[in-house]
Amino acid sequence: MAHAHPVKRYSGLMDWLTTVDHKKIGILYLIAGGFFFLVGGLEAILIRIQLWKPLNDFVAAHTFNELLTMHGTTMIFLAAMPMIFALMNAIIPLQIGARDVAFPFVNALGFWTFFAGGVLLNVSWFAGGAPDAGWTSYAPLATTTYSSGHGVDFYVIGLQIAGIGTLIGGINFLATIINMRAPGMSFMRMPMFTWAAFITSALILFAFPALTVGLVALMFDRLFGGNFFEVSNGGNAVLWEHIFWIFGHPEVYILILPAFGIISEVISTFSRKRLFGYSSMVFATVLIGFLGFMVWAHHMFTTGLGPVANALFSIATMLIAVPTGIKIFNWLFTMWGGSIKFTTANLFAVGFVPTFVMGGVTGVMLAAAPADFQYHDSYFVVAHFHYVIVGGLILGLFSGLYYWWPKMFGRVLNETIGKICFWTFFLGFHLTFFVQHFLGLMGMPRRVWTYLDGLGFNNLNLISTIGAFLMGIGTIAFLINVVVTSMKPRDAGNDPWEDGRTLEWSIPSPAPEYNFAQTPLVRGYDALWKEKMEGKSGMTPAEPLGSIHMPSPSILPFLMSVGLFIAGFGLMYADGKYDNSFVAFVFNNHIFAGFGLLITFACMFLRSVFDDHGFHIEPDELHDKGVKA
Amino acid sequence: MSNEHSATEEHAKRHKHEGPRKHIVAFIFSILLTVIAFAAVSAGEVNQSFIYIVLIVMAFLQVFIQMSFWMHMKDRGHIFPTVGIIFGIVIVFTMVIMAEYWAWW
Amino acid sequence: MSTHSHVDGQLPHEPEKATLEGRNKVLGFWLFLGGETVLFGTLFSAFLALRHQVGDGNPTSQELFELPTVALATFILLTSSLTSVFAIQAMHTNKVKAMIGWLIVTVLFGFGFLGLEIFEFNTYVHEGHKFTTSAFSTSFYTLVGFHGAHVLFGVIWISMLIAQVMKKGLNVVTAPKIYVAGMYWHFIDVVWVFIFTVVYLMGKVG
Amino acid sequence: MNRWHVLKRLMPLLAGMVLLLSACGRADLSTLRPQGPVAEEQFGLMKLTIIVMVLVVLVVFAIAVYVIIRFRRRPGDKTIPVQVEGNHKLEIIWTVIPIILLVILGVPTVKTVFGLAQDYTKDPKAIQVQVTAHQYWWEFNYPNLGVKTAQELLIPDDAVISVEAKTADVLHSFWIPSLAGKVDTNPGGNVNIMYFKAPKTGVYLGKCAELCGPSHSLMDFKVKVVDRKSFDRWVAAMKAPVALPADKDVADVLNNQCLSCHAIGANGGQLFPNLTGIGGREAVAGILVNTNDPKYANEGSVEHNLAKWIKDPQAVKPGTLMPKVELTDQQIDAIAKYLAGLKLDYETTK
Ligand code: HEA
Ligand code: HEA
Ligand code: HEC
Ligand code: CUA
Ligand SMILES: [Cu+2]
Repeated sequence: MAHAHPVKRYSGLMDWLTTVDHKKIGILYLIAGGFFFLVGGLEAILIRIQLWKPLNDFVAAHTFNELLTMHGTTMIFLAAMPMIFALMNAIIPLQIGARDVAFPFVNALGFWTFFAGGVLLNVSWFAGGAPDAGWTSYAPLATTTYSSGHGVDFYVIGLQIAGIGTLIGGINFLATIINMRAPGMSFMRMPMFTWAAFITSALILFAFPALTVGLVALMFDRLFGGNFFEVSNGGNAVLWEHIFWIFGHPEVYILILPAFGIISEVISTFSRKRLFGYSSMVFATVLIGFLGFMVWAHHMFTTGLGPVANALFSIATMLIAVPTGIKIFNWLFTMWGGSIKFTTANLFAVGFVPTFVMGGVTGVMLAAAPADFQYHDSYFVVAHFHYVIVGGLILGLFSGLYYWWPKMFGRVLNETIGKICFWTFFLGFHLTFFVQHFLGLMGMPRRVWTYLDGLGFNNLNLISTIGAFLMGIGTIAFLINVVVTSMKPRDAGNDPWEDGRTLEWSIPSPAPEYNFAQTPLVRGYDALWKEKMEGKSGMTPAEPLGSIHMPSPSILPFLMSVGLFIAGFGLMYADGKYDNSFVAFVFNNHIFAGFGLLITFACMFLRSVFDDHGFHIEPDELHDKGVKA
Repeated sequence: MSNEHSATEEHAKRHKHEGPRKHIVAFIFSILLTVIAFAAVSAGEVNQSFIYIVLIVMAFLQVFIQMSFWMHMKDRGHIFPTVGIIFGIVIVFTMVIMAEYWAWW
Repeated sequence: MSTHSHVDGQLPHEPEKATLEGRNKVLGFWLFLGGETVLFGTLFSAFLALRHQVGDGNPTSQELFELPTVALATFILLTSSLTSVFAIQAMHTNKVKAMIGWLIVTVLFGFGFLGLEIFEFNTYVHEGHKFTTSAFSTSFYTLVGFHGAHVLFGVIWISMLIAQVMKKGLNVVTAPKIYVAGMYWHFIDVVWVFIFTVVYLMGKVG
Repeated sequence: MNRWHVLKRLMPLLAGMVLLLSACGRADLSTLRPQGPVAEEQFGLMKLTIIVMVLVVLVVFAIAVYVIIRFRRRPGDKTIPVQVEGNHKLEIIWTVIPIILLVILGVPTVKTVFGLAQDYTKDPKAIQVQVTAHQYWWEFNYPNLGVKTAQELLIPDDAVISVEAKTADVLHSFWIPSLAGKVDTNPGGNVNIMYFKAPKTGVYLGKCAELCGPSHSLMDFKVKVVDRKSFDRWVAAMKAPVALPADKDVADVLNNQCLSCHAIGANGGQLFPNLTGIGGREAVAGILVNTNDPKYANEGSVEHNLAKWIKDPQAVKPGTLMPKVELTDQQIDAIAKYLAGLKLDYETTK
């Protein structure tokens, strides 16, 4: 029955542009996300240089606002989320014993739309000014009346496009985890990272549409004279705050849950011990995801919602400490009685636990509304969220990267450089952000371009800046490590850490194109560990060796996102004044924008009309590695 | 993959129900609910909040009918769609309450 | 699980769920609709928050809305939902011709609805209820317009599927697409139920 | 077990830490050194939360350190630890204890939320102030007293100050860290209320705490607390007529170029900062601190600061709406001198 269709297979650049292989898409996400992390980090360094002494004028005031807006936006949407997607793409199908994700084509599309949006957002630097209204873009500051350049347009349209990519990525993972699990892989046998990815994807699915609407509304106001936030015509500025935070709070759990997942895997592996309290971990994850939607107004305590709302949201927010605490103690007790090996991956994971707790407890402090009247929009909040994001998510990501690097690239990262990387980043991090708590309490507002002398802020800001440089060195150490490692031979075995517990360690590193030559039969939680303990060297296959169906590569996802990029650009410049009458004609009549959309829709049409039959890999083509008769 | 087995098993059961009659009945119901809603408004001079309640109830009944009969949500094997939609509705509900009570004060 | 095993004649009872690809598509589309629920929910909340912000001298919802037009549009859309069910039923019994017929009827109803909506918007604009008039008008056109755009996308999509089925026949590749389009159509209908309730009827009441 | 004993011994440590905290920052700016009952109440809640949080962090740290040291893998160790699935008793403990801690936090939180939401806007004994935020200056209107001023909020030390805050343009946030937490200023008819008391006379620093444009960081204001008698005298002085410069040329320039926007006494417009008594204020434009003993770049004598400001407002506050008016240096000096002389004599203690 399997008649192999002739399929064009590309190599080189074309391979990367057309790939629908989740492992390659994972690497693409990693490269793009990593690049944007450096950009966002550079912006952070510039922010810190500006703030290292009082009354500094290293950058101009409006440039500072652009920097801080782009730093926040880039880090959250273009660095953190893609790097999460990188690990999810690279690992989730392997962990559930699947050959592929549910929608390989859509997966590629998700990556390319995110990338198009990210590039569009950063083009703003060269097109007359970046967005400058903060990553929250509160109206009316973000409306044309007060931000007349194109900066915020780039924010609105760039995020819209990137958001589409994220949303379809989330749907893809939900469908993958629900439908593609190997035989025997029941929900309560799924590894914690898969669970975290599952809940994260659900949060994406329900949170991002709210952002979509918010951005559409702001776009309509800015480009088409709408009145959503135009107070003089009956609009409501607070409405934006609500919409943004209905998205925004779940977003922060979208960021942290995958890190929780990573930490669970790493700590359990390197303690050689089963994850303590697995079912309560699952329960806690679900609960955090659910509660995450009910607390958004804690960002708006000072907006004037009134005491009833403030009290309700205070209590609801505090409740999240309970499931999070369950997770913290479960990690500690996973280590308890274990045999802990301090690889770099585990250093990051162990460093994560107390650091995240410090960020989490300041979150609970912020949740007390009357006290938040003091903390809000001060550096205390900056300290809080960098503790949970950098001290939580970024440490988690580093941990995950060191842990899964061999699975992604076939090489184990250098441990010595890894340890230098950890200690500089970790110490730099605490140096940067610990003191910011006190700056905030001492009365320093956030988002300030500069501060006056003699207010007692000088020393702490200087310390903070030094810490930021240390973090920069740590990051550079990681880059060096990547380069150094890539010059070594590809020699990682199936299970380079030797204590691997989950399915991804049962297959070669890097995983072959088809992941599993034979779908494994899962017989319990920690599937591979269970087999190992029973003296087996690998998984029992659930099916005979047969030909493997693969999706064909396609350039359409790339072209579709190019189309969106063009459309976004055209839309933004549709009301411009142009010297050249042809350019004016093309832009002002939405022809340019229409052209972009046309590309996108044409690609959709092609995709729908021409069925993708894919191709087959026959048993004799499989590498002999890891195949059992 | 994992639910291939159960999916085939379900076939026979589900097919028995599928006749146009059920759908026409559902259709008549939804038309009826719509007519009630429009009539409630056209009647005028009735208590405003009462009408609101009638309208909302009609709308939800209608959605229930359509989702369960026409989108097969009541059928087995629809756990995730059901959970998904219900969670979406819960979120929407909190948002709508927000819009009505807290956006203006 | 090859996509070709069932082509030609012996289509399974529920061809949309015969392959893993098909099941993925249906599930993925359900999830997408979950997201759409939040999308429309947010639009509804924005509309609810702004609906009384009419501004001085601009037409209010009571003055503007013509219930007979809305009732007609509602009737059209509800009926089209029924015809789309018939199409899916025809698909399940492998009556391709009937399926195509019902789909065409559905599309025609869709166009009818769109025509009414365009007519309606046009009237409003002439009564001074433009997109830029007030917060009420902006949120009204955005909400109802988003729904209209969904209908428009739906009719184009279903038309394309009709063409595909005519050319390729009904098989395990095309069946999930039809099924999913049917779900989409019902969803649009459900959203409309809330639009006529919340926007038009509640707007008429005040 | 002597667990509670340990806790008891920790208590002085915690108390000491709180003490240390309260030595942090300037008394007129730090939230850690509250100078009025509202900030004190908030600080009380902050102290409670900080103590609970430090406890939580210490417990986690202690377990973490113990585990890391005790259970590290010795080289060559090949043993497989017992694969524990979980422990219901433990799991219940670390669910229940946090809940208890949250109740301890939640109750005072809710109480304070409602306590601080009291409405004094109808209270005849309170001083009513309408605060309007502008890019990048603060307008203070006393509707019951018929006085309007800018940048420096003058209040008596014996009354509740009832604030109604709104904005004329973008969002800002009204914050006097050492007296009271902040409240956002919303546009349109959306007015926020708050209240505070300042029992100690003196000057406190206020800040804008919501990103509002390039000069958000420079949108400072002062709160000056005086005794009741001084306050009454100030109100009277604000209403007294003010003479324009004797030099006709200077008066003309001022009238034509400045008073189109500003008010001095009964002269000029009211849309922009009221300059009545500007020479006696603590600072010019909120950030150029007036002092005869300048230490920092933003300090100088009143006259110097005024001249600096008028000469090039954009250089002081990027994006400010006050234009650079074309004036000769002499004119600037003359105007600065005149403005510097606009002092209200109201303080009884001085
Ligand atoms: C990864 C991101 C992330 C995470 C995980 C969190 C987690 C939490 N956050 Fe944070 N937060 C942000 C990112 C994040 N936050 C960002 C980016 C902002 C600022 C946005 C902006 O304005 O730009 C913000 C702002 C923010 C505010 C608004 C502040 C303000 O602007 O005034 C509040 C207020 O309630 C808050 C609270 C919380 C709480 C209660 C948690 C909880 O989930 C924390 C729970 C964890 C613990 C509590 C620790 C472990 C628990 C135990 C050891 C058990 C025992 C503990 C107790 C009993 C206390 N956060
Ligand atoms: C994922 C999210 C994320 C991450 C990872 C970071 C990482 C960092 N952030 Fe970020 N930050 C935010 C999200 C994040 N931030 C958000 C949302 C805001 C709010 C924005 C707003 O108010 O709108 C914010 C605001 C913010 C502020 C407050 C600005 C203000 O209010 O005025 C500051 C100030 O110190 C800061 C600093 C840093 C630093 C030093 C890092 C470091 O961890 C960065 C480390 C990385 C590097 C240092 C780069 C690596 C190296 C190179 C590029 C090579 C060159 C470097 C050298 C030679 C040193 N951030
Ligand atoms: C277009 C209106 C406009 C004109 C004309 C104008 N100003 Fe201003 N002025 C402002 C605004 C707005 C501010 C507040 C600036 C800020 O703090 O951001 C201000 C602030 C000031 C301040 C500081 C006020 C305070 O309370 O600290 C002084 C002093 C001042 N102006 C003097 C002058 C003088 C002198 C002239 C004429 C030579 C003048 N202004 C002309 C708009 C104007
Ligand atoms: Cu005003 Cu910041
Ligand atoms: Cu939050």
